[in-house]
Amino acid sequence: MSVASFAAGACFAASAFFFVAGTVGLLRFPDVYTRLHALTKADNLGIGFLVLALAIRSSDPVTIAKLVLIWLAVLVSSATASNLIAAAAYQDGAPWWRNEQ
Amino acid sequence: MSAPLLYALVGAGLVSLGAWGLVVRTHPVRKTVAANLMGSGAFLILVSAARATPAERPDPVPHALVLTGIVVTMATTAVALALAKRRAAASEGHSGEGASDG
Amino acid sequence: MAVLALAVSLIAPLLAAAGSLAFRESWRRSRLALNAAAAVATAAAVGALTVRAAGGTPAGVRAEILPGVVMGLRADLAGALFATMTSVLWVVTAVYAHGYMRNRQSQGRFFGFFALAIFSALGVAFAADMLTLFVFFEVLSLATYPLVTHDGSPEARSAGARYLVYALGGGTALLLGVAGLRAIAPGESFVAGGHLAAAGTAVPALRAVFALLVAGFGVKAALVPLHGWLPRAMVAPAPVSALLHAVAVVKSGVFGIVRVVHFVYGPDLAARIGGTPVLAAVAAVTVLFGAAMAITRDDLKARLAYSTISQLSYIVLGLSLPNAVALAGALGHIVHHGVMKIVLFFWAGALYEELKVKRVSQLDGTARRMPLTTLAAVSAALGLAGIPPLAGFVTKWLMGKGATTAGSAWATLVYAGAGALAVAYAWPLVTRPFRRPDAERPRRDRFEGDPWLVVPVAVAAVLALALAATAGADAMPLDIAGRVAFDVFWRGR
Amino acid sequence: MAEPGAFAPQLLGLAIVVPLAAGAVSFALGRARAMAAALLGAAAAVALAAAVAWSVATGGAVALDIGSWVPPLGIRLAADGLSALFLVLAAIVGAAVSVDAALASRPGADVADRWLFWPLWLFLWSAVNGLFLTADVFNAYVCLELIGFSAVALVASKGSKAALDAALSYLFASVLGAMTYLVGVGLVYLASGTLALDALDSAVHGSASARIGLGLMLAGLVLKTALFPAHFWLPTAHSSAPPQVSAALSGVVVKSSYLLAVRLLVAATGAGSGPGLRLTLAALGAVAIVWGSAMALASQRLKLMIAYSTVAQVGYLFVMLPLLEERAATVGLAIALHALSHGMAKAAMFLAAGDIADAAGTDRFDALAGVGRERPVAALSLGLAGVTMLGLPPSGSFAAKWLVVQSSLASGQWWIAAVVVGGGLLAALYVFRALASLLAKPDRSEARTPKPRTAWAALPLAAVSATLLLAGPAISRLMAATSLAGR
Amino acid sequence: MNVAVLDVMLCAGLVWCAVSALVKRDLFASIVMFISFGLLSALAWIRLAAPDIALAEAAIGAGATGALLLDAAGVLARGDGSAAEDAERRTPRSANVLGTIAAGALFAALAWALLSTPLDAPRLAAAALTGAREVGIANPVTAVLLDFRGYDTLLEVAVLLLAVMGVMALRSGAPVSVASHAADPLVRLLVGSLAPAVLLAAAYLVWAGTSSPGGAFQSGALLGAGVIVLGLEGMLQPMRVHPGASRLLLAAGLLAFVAAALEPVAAGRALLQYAPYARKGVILAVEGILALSIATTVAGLFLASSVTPDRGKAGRP
Repeated sequence: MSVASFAAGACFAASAFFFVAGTVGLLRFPDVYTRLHALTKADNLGIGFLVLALAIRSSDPVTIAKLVLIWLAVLVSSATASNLIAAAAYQDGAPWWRNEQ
Repeated sequence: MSAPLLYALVGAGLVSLGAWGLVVRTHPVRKTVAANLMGSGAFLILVSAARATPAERPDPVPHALVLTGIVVTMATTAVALALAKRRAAASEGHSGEGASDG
Repeated sequence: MAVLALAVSLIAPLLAAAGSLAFRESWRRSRLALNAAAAVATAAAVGALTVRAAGGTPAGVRAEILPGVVMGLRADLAGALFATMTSVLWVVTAVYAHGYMRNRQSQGRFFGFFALAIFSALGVAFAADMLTLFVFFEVLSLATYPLVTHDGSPEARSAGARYLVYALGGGTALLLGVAGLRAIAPGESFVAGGHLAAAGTAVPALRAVFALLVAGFGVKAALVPLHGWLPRAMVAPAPVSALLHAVAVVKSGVFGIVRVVHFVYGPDLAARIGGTPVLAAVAAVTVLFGAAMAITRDDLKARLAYSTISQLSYIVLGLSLPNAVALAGALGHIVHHGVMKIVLFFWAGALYEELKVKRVSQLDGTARRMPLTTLAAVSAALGLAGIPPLAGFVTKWLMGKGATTAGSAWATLVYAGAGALAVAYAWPLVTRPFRRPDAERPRRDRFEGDPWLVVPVAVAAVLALALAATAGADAMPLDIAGRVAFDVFWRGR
Repeated sequence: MAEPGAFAPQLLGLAIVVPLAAGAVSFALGRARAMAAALLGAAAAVALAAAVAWSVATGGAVALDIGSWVPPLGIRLAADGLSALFLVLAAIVGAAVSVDAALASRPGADVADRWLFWPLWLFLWSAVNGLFLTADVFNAYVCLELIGFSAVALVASKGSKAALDAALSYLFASVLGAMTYLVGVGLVYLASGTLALDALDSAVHGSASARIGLGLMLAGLVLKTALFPAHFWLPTAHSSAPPQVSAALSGVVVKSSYLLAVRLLVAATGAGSGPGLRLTLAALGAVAIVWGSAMALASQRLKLMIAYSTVAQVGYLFVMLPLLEERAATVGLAIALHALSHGMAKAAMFLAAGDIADAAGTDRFDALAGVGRERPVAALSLGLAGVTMLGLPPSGSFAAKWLVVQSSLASGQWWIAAVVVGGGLLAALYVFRALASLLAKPDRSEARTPKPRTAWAALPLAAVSATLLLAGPAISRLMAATSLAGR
Repeated sequence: MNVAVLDVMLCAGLVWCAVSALVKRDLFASIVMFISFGLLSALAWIRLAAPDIALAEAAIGAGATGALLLDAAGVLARGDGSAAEDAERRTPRSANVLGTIAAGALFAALAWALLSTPLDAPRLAAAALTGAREVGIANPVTAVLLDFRGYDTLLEVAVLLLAVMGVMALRSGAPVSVASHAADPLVRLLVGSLAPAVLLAAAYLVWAGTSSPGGAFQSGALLGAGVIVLGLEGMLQPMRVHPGASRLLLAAGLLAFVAAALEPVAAGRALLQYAPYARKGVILAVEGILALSIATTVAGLFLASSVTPDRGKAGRP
């Protein structure tokens, strides 16, 4: 088990973990905004680790460049998308959670 | 039970689902969704047949057919939805034009 | 040359029809000119064809319309006889119709369909095989429907509907009959004495086809169960009742039966399968029924209609007797009755136009007002009743003699009885006009009717008298009828 | 050109591409000059159809491998006698519809501002030509969709609520039909490895998926041709569309999917499942005749009656199919004659009905008394077309009825003759009811202001269809080049 | 049983999305499920080694169709909400049951057909592949699409133009006009920066089409999607599209293809039989114009038919 494949395995595990976290957040959180929060944060990290793992495994610099490009594109579009959804939800008056102990 | 056969069976399922939706559902948007599903099912059958050919690359003919099919299905959707919207507008009467002379 | 005459005789009425429909409603004169010219041209062409047919080499043309489906025209003697009557009487009726329709609307449509009806009647005459005859027969039904419903009144529409039901029903029976005939004897054209090969075909099939064909033609020939439409169709304008419902349409039905019995089956085969005896019985019933009903009818045109039903069955009875003289008499009667009956319908039309007289009971004193028309009508009525030496008597006598020589005494009895009934229904027509009118008729200063109506009546009456006078001479209808009968009965041996 | 025959195959391609190009140009030119370009395209389409028919009549069946790629890889266009005749039908009805639309769109008429009618109409015409000529099953699918969209858009272009409803149900029925057909094509390709129509029957022997595939394709086409159980969309669509559109739909479009179904049936005989399939279709046809005629009689509107009569007349085309087995030539001729004369007569009836509806303001029967006098040309066209509906001589449908009765008597299938003859009588009921109401004397004689338009295009159509028997020799010569004989 | 787990998961996902797209009560939810179905099916095409189709499915199937559905749902749900609901209830029980039985029978027939015939029967693969090599187009799908079955594609372009004409006819002839309204600054930034990338990608797809997955439809759809986003955000305001020009652009694809098809006929060859030396050039040119035309069509279909009440009807230019 060379060092590279060990590192790739670790990154895969991390990305899987963040994806699962994001999904749990999606299911558990009470209102739209927090769910959006969970999704964008966790999934972005998940994609990051995934790209890292794939970059480690592949040696060809062109594919690495393509992977990074994909990562950037995902980052930008998910950020804008979540902003738009949040704005639309706020406009439609979706309720947000308050801590009423 | 090779992978293409699985996809083909799913395609068959989608075709039946789509046909059911087209026949039973009445709302135009749902019917359009059903039409698209039926189309995807048919394309799945075609492409899984292509994938199953022993040649080193899949049979390109079904691919071309499916490409044409996808474009035609999109055209169907566009016309169906435009028609549904126009009918909704006409039934409200605000932009219905043309004498309704039978 | 002969085929040219055949073409002219059919194309002229078509042109007249197209022209009349195309002309503007107000062009009455040019429409009359067109129709009259077409009528004369047709009469001339038919004359030439008759001479050629008499010479033994009838003009004909055949074409394979569809693979295995051959249609053709042939102006043989029998066809020429029917065509001569139709075309000659068309000339007279064209003039009469011009006068009669003066103040009615959509005359273009009337003359158009009238010419189309003549075209199809000539087609029936010149058809060379049963399929062509069927095609022209159906076109005849279609062409006469608009004429029956011409003035669009509710009675006209219901009469038209009834006419259609009978015509289409008959047409269906005919279609099946002709299809059956084609299955038995594919592609044969008419031959005097019958072309059906007796051997090899099951008698039930022969009977079925015979029954279908005779029923199909019987609708137009107004045989008893199928006669319902004729009295109701009298609601049509007078020229239509005159030429079509006394001459062209009903005679095409009878002519069809002549073709079936004598040019497809042949007299002995038709007798052997029991066709002609049944036909004779039905005809006999119709003769007596028609005459009896005619006596009871007070409406003048209804009486004439029932008289036509009766006289038509004279012909059907005559042709179903296995005897040449009876057949000759029957064929002759086609022409003789046609000419006489047209005079009476013209007379009825003139009476209505001039004096608004529709009923027999109102006839008193019309002679003084319209002496010439009444005189012509009386001569025709007497002929109709079979008073010698007029045209009606000649042919009825031949049919009676034929019946006795054929050994069916009952047929002679029927003719005698019918003669008596005919005298009964014709007598009031002859005598009442000369009675003194009880109520003072509204004085119309005019002496006679509209000349456009009087002249045709007179001409037709003279024609009837001429027929009677020259019965024996050759080239006259009776002589042609005799030759046809000879061909049918003896050429075949 | 080496010899005239060499250019004949190209005519097939041109007969489809030229109207398509004309439609595109007419669309690009926009409102002002759309009609002019479209009429030019229509004239070209008629000329090309005549040229194709002439070359088939003189030189027998013509075929063109597009891009000179031989099937099954490439697509082949083939014109045998039957497709050439249907092409001529499309040309004749197309010319009449174009003339009538041009007359109707004089300034002031309501259709003037719907200039999109012209490009849509040319696309429909080119798609119908495409479907008649194609010998490739997938290409037929694309043509079916092309026909479906243009027809739906044309039906909806009237804008009334009824037209939009009808267009929507027509669209979904057409989509369901086309998709079912596509699935069938998929299965057949899966089993036979070929998309070429004439190579289909030999390649399809015995394999289950091919048989099911063919069945699905036929089911799709039955839905597109509105055979009885699947006819629900046709009456509303054809009766609420503008008159020119319903004339084209009832006259030609319905027959395009029928011709493809016949070709598939001939291929199905190869697969041994022919007779059972034909009998069911014929039974459906018989029910269609009775049902269509009954509904036509019951309908209170003229256009609805004519639309239901289309449902009935489509039944005729299917009733003849069982006879295709041993008497292919005669029945092929009967199909051609009936389709031709019904197509023209039905188009004439709709054009005349459009004119009558203009004159009377509505096409309800009880308001039509006396309109016959105001519009003699329309009334005469309706009458002449009625002759064809009834199958009376000398119309083409009489010739078809005659051939069918002959072959059904010869082959012992009596019921077909009975259905065909009975159908004619049923048709008499509704045709003469319409004519009687037109010819009736108007009870109130206030003068209606007759609108200038008159159905000049309808009269020749009806006249030709009512006397098509005379064209028998020409049609049978063309049909000699047909390969309908079941192998 | 050499079916990968991924395939099984994918198939399960596909079926689940399809069923819920049809059965979900709320219209919006069913459309979201349909869009996810579209994305999953794009993955399925990848698994079936059909990259061209995956591209087209993602761009057209999920993208454009999804956008159209959402727009329509927006109008229809708001417009005649009641009509939509009671239309829903109107299907009688019997039709439901009958429909289900029929669909079940259809599925059984299809499944039996698929199971009973060998999937890998020899088909046109070999002929198409050798043909493509002989013609010199590396990507066999493009070879089939534009050369062997070029006629299909010609008619298909006609279908697209027909769809636009149909939509325009339904809006009583109003030509394609670009709506304009104030947009969210963040999105304008993203779209502004992405636009050149989209244009570049579309051009690349056209060029790459002859050798690797890509081609006119995919690039056209991508470009169309880009134009739609720009249109939605009102970034196209400065370019008031002249109706004549928009119509010409729409028809350009079909006219170019027809010209390419008819030229050989004039030169004595068969329809659509490109001259050997010019084959690659002609195909590339046709693909280019086709991509532009399809982009306009996709955008036109969306913008022409999207009548959002607050924006009022797109004014007649």
